[in-house]
Amino acid sequence: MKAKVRLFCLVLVLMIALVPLAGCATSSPQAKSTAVRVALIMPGPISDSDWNMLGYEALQVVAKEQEVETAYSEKIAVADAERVAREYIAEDYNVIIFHGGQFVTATMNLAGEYPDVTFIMGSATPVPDLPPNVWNMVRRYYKGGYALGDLAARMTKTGKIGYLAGVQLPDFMAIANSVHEAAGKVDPNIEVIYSFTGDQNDPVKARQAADAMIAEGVDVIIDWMNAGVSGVEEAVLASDDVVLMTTFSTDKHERAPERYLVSMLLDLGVPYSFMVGEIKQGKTTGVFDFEPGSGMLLSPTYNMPDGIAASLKSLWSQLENDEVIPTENTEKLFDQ
Amino acid sequence: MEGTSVLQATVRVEMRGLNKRFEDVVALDNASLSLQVGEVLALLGENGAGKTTLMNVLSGLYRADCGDIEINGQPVHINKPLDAIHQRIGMVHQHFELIGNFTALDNIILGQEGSRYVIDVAGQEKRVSELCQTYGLHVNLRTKVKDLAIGTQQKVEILKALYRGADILILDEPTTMLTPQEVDNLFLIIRQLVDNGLTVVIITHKIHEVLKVSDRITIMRRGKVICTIPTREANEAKLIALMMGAESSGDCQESVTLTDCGEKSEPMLQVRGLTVKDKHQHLVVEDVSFEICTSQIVGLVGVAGNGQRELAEAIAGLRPIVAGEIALSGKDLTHASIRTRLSKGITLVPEDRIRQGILPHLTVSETMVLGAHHFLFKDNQIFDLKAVEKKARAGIHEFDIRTPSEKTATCKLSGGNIQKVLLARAFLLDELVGIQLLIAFNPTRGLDIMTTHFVHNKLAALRAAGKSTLLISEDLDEAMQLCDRIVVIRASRLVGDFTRDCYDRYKIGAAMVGGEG
Amino acid sequence: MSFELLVDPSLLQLALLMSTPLLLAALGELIIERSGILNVAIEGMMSVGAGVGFLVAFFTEDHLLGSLAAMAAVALMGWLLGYYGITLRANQLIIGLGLFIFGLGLPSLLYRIAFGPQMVAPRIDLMPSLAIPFLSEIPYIGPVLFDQPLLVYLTYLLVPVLSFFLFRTPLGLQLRACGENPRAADTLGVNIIATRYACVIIGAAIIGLAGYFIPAIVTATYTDNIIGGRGWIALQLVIFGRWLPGASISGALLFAYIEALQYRLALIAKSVPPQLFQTLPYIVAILVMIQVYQRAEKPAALMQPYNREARG
Amino acid sequence: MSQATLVRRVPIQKIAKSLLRGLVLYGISIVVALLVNSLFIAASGGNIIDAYSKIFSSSFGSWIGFGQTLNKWTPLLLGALAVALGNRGGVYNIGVDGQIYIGAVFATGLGFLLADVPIPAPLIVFLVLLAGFIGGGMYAGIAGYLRAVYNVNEIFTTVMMNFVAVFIVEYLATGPWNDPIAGEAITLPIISSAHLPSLIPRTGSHLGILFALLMVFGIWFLLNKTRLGFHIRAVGDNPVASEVGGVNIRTSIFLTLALSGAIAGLAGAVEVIGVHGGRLILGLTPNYGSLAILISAVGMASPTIILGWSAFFAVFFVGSDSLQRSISFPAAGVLVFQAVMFLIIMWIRLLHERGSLAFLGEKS
Repeated sequence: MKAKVRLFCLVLVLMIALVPLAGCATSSPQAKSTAVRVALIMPGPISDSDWNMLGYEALQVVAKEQEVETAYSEKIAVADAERVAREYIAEDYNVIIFHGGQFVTATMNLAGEYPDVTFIMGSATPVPDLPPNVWNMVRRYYKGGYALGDLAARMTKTGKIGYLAGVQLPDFMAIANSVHEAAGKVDPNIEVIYSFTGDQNDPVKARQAADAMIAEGVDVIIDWMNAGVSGVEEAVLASDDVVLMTTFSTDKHERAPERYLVSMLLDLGVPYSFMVGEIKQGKTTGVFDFEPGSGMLLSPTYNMPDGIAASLKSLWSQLENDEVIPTENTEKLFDQ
Repeated sequence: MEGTSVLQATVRVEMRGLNKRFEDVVALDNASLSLQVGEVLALLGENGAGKTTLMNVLSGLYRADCGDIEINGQPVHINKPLDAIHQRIGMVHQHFELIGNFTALDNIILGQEGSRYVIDVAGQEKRVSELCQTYGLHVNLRTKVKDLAIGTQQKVEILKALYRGADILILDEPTTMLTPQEVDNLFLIIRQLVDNGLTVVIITHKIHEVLKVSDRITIMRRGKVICTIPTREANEAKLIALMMGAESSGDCQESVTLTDCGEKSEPMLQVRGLTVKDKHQHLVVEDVSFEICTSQIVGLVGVAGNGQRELAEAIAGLRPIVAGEIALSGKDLTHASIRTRLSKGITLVPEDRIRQGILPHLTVSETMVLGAHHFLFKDNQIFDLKAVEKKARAGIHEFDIRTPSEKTATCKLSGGNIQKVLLARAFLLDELVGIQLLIAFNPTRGLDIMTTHFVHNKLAALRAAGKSTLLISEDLDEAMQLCDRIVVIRASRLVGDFTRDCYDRYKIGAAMVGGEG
Repeated sequence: MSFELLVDPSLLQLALLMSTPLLLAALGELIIERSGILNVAIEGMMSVGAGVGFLVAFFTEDHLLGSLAAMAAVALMGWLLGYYGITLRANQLIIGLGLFIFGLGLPSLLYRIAFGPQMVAPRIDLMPSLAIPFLSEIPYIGPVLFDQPLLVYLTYLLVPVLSFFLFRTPLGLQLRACGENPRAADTLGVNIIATRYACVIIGAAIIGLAGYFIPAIVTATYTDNIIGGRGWIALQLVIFGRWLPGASISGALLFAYIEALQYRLALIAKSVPPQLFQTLPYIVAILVMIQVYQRAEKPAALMQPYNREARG
Repeated sequence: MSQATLVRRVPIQKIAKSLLRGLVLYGISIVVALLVNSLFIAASGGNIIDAYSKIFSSSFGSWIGFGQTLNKWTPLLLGALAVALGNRGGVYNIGVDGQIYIGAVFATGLGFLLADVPIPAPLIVFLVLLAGFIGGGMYAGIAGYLRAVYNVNEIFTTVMMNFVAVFIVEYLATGPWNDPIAGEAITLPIISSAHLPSLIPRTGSHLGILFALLMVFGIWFLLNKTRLGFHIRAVGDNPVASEVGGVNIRTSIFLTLALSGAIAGLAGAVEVIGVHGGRLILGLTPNYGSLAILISAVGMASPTIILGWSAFFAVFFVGSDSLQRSISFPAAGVLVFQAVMFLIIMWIRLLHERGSLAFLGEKS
């Protein structure tokens, strides 16, 4: 048995070894082409009805508005991102969008290697000494979080509002801080309780964490999880006394119509289309601030008095025109 | 004592032209056999002669490749054990097919619980205990089988068959693990069964038992049925000749002669107040003391499960010692590691060959050097396959081990050959570090007469060379034939000490069971 | 940290709720192992149950059909394990791991084929929790024990039923015999192959139901890796309970309780990194098992394929 | 009698025959597996022919594809070796993923420590890899200790420790070592002198594969040429008998698991300084551990055989990703692909061993 299998393996290894010879024949690494071809690389499945689905939607927008050829890869582990990107480049894609900050290494490595390809990468704070062929989309969630914090502070009856996120990332901490700041402006006595479940996409954990908050007397929850949100919804629906919630990325209120106040929508079509447009004009580097007014917007409001709805809208527009500027603190949480 | 039943013989079972092969081994070669109502038929033959295989076919465990079976003149197909049960055939295997964690009752009623939905425990117990009364089989039905004595477990097996209304009862090597007293008791039971009109088949290789209990004797060799003769026409010599066939050199029974060297012998192994506990913290060896002198073979006998295994393993270092001490020629080894003991020349031929002996999927040579390998290589960290296989080939040759090559996976070997491998290992160690104490557990179980003889001579040779041997044997005859001394263990204590001049199988047996005698 | 926190009714209610899928899966596995087959694919089986069950429940809007679909799908996986482990006599552990990985991938593939990209993740209505009249009125323990979804009651009802079946009925006796000494059982006419197949298939179906429990009662949506290691815990609960149905309960409750408790603790102890609390359930599980394994005595024939013709 | 001397050397043409049979055997299994998998492709509305041509062209058809295949091969090969060593020693290491993570943690940690220590690059690389090796070893060693001393089943402990490892990485990658720019669970990079040199320029392939191949030889040598290796194999085959033979089972089991984990840890270190530019990342291992188990099983826990199969699975892994581009095949399918491939290879092999495939000649 073993002997024969061994030979089989040798053959396999040989195959592998020989292939590149075929390889050099078929394709050359640096193939040029003038048309802009955009590839989007996403960390999760586009069926997540969330961040990755938004990326997918945005790509459609880019294709339509900028009239460029597009392709995407979903559920690409960080370990595979660079590989997938290289494969796109090998297929003459010259704009690579990395849909998330975890791909920073990949971006930096490739940017150096392929000067004639332009990369778009998201991040939480501006990337220092940006290469000449990288666009940097900086997401400023905390600004939106400020508005939601203000809203929550006005809506709460128990004086306790909750902020629930998955992974304890710096900019997710920044949101907690600006929520706290906003709430404090409304009423200094309001208590902000936060919790990190350890996973943006685990609804079971989310459910348990949310239940814990509600038990603590929280009656407004600001959710900042992706697929995990459904767990929060179920916790809110299950609780006997009325608990309200907000979320981000998409408007999910139809899943808990009685409970949703508002959702902070992300329209990635705006930044991606803009940057690709710039690239078409030949501007291959720059920083795009992804914030209220440029991609971040409010969904319709529900379950709140008109007065509060109005004040929310005015606060939002103030945020858009930088009349209100929340402090950004990614270092540590307000109570630590 | 041939049963009257032989006279008005009515044929119960007729087996004709059965063949069965396992991969490359021919187990049955056109074997035929007939059983009559109300007789005891002894199926006599060496290990591997095909006795058990033949009966396994009848009891539906194996399927014959060809040949046919008639029961009461009707041709039948026995494809699975259930069919055999329907034909009222019951078999008691040599290694009992009992479920240790079940009670005796559960074991007996399993498969025929008497009701579809809920087990009526009380009702079944009544039924079974009635059976016990009729046949004088006394068993405590509520105890777990693993807590029962071997003899009692055998009764449970017989009850299983009777409970299913078996009137053909097959007993595979029923006496191997029994004391003489238990054997007599068993034979009484068998008689009782036969007088109640049952047919009993006894598979055995022990000639004197055959002569004692059977009405007819069928001899098998190499998968063939040689002949069937009425017991009254049989005698020991004749049967041996038939068993061994042409290759028999008549003198197989000639016992090993132990040259006397009593005087100059001084103590080699000293065991004082040895106490051992099992993993449930029960005492399994209690305050045992004895000595083995140089050039002496000491037999340790007892009913299985009375602590002999634990005692042997403790001396070999496999079990932690709670109290007492062990010394080899004066040097204390009580808490020495197994490896140290090996280096000092203490080696064990384990009881359970498969579990404790071999490396099933490694090669024969690797199995053979295991243990000896500590001392085999020049550079201690390197495993030198060349050297290993060289030693292995030598062993294979010396012990005439039947294996395609020393590279064959050990599990491919037959039981007898595996035993030879383990013995070869012991003597390889002797060659490397020199055995001082050999602890041999049933060294000849499952070996044919020739090899048995060969092993006995090996042991005698060790003795002649001034080495000591602790022989743990289920076979009292063997112990009495080989040992200078026999110590008896019962309930984890030494209860008897017999020197060669005062051997008496019934006294020893009495000591084993602790009964009168 | 106050005592009230530890015995807060909503906490206990959640613990009881979350203990159910663990217990149910453990019971399914127990049936399988009692018959002598080891199934390490629970995690994969549960996620298939969750995925398939969710899909069917979503399109038929019926929890009964969802449950049945989940059970059927996983029963199929059980049959596959049986085919490899019983008929082909493969190493059950390795095949189980293969099925585990298969089970991780399959549901998300199906989910994806069923719904493409969606603005809002598809949601089913949770199984309603039904309060038992009077009993649920009892202060404090009433809402904790007697205001749960039907499946919770059924699961805890299954425990005595299963132990009765195993230890008081002929079939149960034969089932256990297969796991203890198949050859013995075979010589007494017990059909080993059939019994074992029945056990893997039925056991797997139960595990599938346990998987469906999560989307149907906890989250209302399906997401990848929704089981999150609960299958592996269930596997250990069987050993924890020494292969006795009743004894698994305490383990299931303990784990679910600690899992629920960690989030309460996280709210209080701010300075401690949340990850520390999140590792708590797993570490506790390991510590508990250290004790358990000392006296664990598994079915004698567990993981041993049965081959009647094998010699000796 | 003379059976012992009968077969000493197997005739060469007999070997050739069985080799041929082996090739046919695995040929069949792979074909069947591809057929089954095409059901999934069809189900998600893709063209099967395109799909498969894409799979192999993208992992073979270019230097980049090839380089990436090598990169994928490395962790799969190391992981499978880890599992295989465990199996040989009688333990099932399901915790490869966790050990990869911890190996990565140690590697990164040492990288930070050595940030401003003047040592030549090759030495740093070596030290960092060593750190990963030790880290993985220590982590698996815990499970080994629990198994050896308390007889706690290592399958359970290693799985649980996978989850623990994830949280450890998450804590480091979002907390103390976090790179605030990324805004993800990802650490700052360690000094660039600790990065692995690339193997083929402009393909992103790194030297890791060489270490992996070295490891294959190392394990083979350990198992077959050393006393410890013999002990490991003996204990793996029959612990009780080994004890009778004076082998210390506990030590052997502990060492087996520790070594197994160490190999996995090495894989983690290689990933960090080879693929991720010296960063520790949550999601460092996309199910490498699970795949490693499959590969080891298919490779019958033999280092040499695993060498081939891991290469095959790497090709398949890289290839099936490309299906997303070509036919937008759901990513979830990849895992299913691998599992189906495994189940069918095992199926055909078992049928063969049970003698059910007569046309392949007598069974081995």
